[in-house]
Amino acid sequence: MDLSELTQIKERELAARKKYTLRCCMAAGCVSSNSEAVKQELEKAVVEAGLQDQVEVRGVGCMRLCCEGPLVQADPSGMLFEQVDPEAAKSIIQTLKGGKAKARVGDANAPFFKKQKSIVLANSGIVDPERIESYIAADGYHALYHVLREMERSEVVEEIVASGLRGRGGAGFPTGLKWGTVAKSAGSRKFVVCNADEGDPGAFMDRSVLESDPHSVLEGMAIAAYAVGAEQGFIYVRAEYPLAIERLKNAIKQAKAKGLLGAGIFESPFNFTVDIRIGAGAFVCGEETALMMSIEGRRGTPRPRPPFPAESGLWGCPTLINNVETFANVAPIIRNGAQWFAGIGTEKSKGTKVFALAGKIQNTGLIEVPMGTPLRTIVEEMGGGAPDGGRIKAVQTGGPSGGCIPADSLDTPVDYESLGKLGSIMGSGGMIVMDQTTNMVDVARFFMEFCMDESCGKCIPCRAGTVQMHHLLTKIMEGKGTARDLQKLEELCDMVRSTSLCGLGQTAPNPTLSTLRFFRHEYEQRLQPDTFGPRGNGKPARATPSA
Amino acid sequence: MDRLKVATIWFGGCSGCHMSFLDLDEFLIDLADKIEIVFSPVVDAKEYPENVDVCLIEGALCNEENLEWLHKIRKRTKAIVAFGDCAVTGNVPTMRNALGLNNDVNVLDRAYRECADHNAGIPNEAGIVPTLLKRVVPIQEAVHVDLFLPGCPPPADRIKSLLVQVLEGKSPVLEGADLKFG
Amino acid sequence: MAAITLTINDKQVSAEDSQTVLNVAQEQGIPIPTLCHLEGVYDVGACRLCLVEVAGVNKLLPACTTKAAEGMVVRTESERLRKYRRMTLELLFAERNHVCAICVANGNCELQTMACNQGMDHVRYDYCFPKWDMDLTHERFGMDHNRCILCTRCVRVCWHIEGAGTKNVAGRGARSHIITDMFQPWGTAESCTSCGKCVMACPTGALFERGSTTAEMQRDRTKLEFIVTAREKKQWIA
Amino acid sequence: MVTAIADKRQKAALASAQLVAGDKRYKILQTTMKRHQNQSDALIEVLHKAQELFGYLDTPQLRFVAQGLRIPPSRVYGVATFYHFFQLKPKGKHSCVVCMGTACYVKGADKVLAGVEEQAGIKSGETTPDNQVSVLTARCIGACGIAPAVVYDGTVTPRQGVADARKQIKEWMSHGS
Repeated sequence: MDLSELTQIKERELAARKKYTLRCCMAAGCVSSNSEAVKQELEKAVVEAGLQDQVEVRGVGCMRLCCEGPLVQADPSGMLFEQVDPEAAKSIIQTLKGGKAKARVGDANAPFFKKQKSIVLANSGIVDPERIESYIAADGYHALYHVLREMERSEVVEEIVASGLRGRGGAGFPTGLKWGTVAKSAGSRKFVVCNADEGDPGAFMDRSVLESDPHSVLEGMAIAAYAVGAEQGFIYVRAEYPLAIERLKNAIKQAKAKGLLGAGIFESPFNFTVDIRIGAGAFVCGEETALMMSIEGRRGTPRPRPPFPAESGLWGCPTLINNVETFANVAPIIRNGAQWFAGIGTEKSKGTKVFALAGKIQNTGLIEVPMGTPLRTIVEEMGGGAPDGGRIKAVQTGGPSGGCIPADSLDTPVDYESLGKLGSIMGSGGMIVMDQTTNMVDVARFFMEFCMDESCGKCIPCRAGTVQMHHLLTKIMEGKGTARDLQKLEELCDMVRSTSLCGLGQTAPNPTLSTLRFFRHEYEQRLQPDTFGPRGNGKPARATPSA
Repeated sequence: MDRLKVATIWFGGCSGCHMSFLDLDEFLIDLADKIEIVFSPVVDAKEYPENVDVCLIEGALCNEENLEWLHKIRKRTKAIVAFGDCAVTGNVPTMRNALGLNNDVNVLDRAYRECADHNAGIPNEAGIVPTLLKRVVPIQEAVHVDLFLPGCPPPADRIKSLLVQVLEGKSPVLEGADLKFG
Repeated sequence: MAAITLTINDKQVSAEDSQTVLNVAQEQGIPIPTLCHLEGVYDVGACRLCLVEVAGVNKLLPACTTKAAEGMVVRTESERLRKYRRMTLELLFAERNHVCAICVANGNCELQTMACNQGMDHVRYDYCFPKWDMDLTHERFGMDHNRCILCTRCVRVCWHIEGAGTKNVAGRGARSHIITDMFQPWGTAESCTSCGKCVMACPTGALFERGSTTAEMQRDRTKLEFIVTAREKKQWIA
Repeated sequence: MVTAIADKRQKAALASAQLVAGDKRYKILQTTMKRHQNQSDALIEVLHKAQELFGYLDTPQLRFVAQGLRIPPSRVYGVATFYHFFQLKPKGKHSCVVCMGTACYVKGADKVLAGVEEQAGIKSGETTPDNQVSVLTARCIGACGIAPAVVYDGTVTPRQGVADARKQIKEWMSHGS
């Protein structure tokens, strides 16, 4: 493969485009609403109408408004069809010729779509995730070519540093800095790992990226591998995402066949292979040291850091671990330049962030917005507020490691620092909206139960502390708790946060702490008067003799 | 000067802590000048008086009667001392808890039916035989406890050390050799 | 290996840069509590009792896995650390069924001793009272899961020193437990060499020699030390 | 001692050979291990394969894997029980996985689960005595946009109410009798 071949593929693909395209969402959300049948029926209807030469029916990745799936969009009109029934296929074909569709027509210009800014999801809903040609036609693998043939390794790292990209997995560590450390670490063998163990309940951005645009992740990994000097990559993906695994496997196979993975890529001395490792249902494996244990075929228990994976990771070799969305940002940065990327977002949080909007909100689905977009814009304008005349009470970000942001802080811009100040975190991008019917003590208990079940059991504070905190929260929830229990709970939150071995334990108290901070009255309402009797002063002696 | 009003009581335990108390030997004679035992298995009082200064509680909470007494004691006592491991941790009596949700029934079955040589049957008399609690717990799970004196039993010198500090009007602190479970 | 100087509790001490903070402190006679560390096997940093404060680092660091460094300023005792250590111990006591009075290790138990040293006079949390079994199928040794604190010393000596790999941890979270081979009775575990190193390593009364009764179980750590010294320094003298 | 260990090894190897000869699935499992050069790192991959072949993992399979990858049985068992995905008991003919992710939870997944459990007469993680239905929960299947989601026999189904879920379970159970 060389540049001319790449260009040829692109041109051939563009030349084959037909007058009309019907893009049919084939991501997991719509697939579960029967979009496969919709696509089949559309194809059949095209043939029946004799329009094969004019209409292409293309299976694409996530079209974002998951709650209204299955979604179909027509090009070039941009008409959007929602909740499409397979039986409506024929009528949709007729709309191309001015007919009326027997399907709900959505507003493709609604704020939900218009307020988005796509970098990571640029191809999502546009390209066919099962055909590498479709990705190449959208300038795919051009960045890899540019990097391999025209850039030094150090230049690539510098470019990422200059872009200001930060890890999209949760903590927001500067990506360029991480790459630089791995690049500088001594070792003949190095690894690049893509963390696709998206375990936060309420988050499905990474799943969508993998299902919708798997090649962008592969390209990002290959660029990273070149920059740090690795030749082997792993994608660690959850077993719960069978469609994503299937598309990744397919993408790797196609990339190999085209010589975009393997030995001597783009006729350079660079070799890179990618293997998929399938997780087996352990949230803690999202923690990087636990993830590495799991790749090595062991129990996914974390180990203390330092040493950091960048120095000593898989099999003791320097290892670069980034999350799916981080890798998906890489190729666009190389293609458009670091300055372009740095021009989006806020001073300290650059670029965009993908969020999975769910819970008590009108429009659920995926959104990608520039960093710094106010929460209010996201949940009220784009999300359309709470359904059924409800009132938004809080927005939960960061899953079991995050916190609840109360409605009166909705003007907070979404960036790493602002969310941190509110006791929450950016997290991987789950955003769950809660309305006035949501009980915040129950929310805290729900997340604590999650952490308790997902604790690996290695360190005492997390293993036993989450059990006790869950017990106390349940007690309070059931109206059996006292002020003493609340105090114990708060002490334990502090202790577990400060002493746990890994991020899971260190952040497990966050949902409790944040609901205590903003919704303390909901806890206090449930407390029982103390029946423990008077507390003595520990001084029973003659200082206070009895009469 | 009034003597310090001291009570002791025996819940779910083996009475070993009380035996250890009696092991104070001649110190008991010194004590007699300074404290008055107003309620205890070793004295005759039937009713727990008001305004008790210190109560040493031996044993874990095993049945409804224990719990009732404990609340009464808490109301009428300035300082409660969890006296020995059973009161502090639950100790041996709690071992029935691991028998599961119905351990209160199971443990009686085992004791009075399975192991009975004759007259198998669970003693049952409303108002006389108290009902077992679902779970045996240490006393601090039900009321405020002011001082903890672990040990099984706490040896006499540790009891002495605590009492001396109490009589001196200090807030007793148990450290080093004075603090040991088992 | 280079000589370095660091400060522990306001005291200047010298050490080698390959040493851990725990190692240096112990050499200097500065006690740092720990339950999972065992001389001779690799450290896991799991019990969190050896956490210390290091100036300039906002997280608490486990002394057992943190390398000593030039100019490091370490504090092993503080109000905060004492509070956390006591809470950690209380969590352990509440987690399983520790009944000191009837334990083989009474008086020789690291957990019991540490609780007293840390001033834990009672447990503030509700006890969990889980149901755990005892394995008495091995002809020489027994295991009582009620007393296990999951320090994994037995797992590590079995693998690292004996090379048998009989013991491991199964399950996860609070349901984690030590197993032999395929979660089968110890007496039927084919890989077990009956060497007894796990029993020597156990900090509590969870692993014991059969036939020992309350407070009788004393552990001979010198045997483990002997093997480790022999291996690492090639000195075959006890 | 040395001969005793050699004896044990030989016995284990013999047992493995017998399994391969008697059951094609073991043969496939063996091939999978070979494809990974019998490296211990491949343990999780191999367990995935075993579960795919047998539906669940039992002791003979785990021993077979331990023997094949040359790792202690205790480690194989430790890994198999660490990950929720691995089942050590056979599953029912049908499976109902209720997603308990946050989005599903705030939209009433707990009530759906309670309904399913009541209808099936079992708790999550269990299988009905007639082996018809297994009820399981998942920690978010990433279908938050269509919450609450339930997976019936591998098919993700959107917006499930208590009545929908009960109906499905009832149907499965009546087929069994």
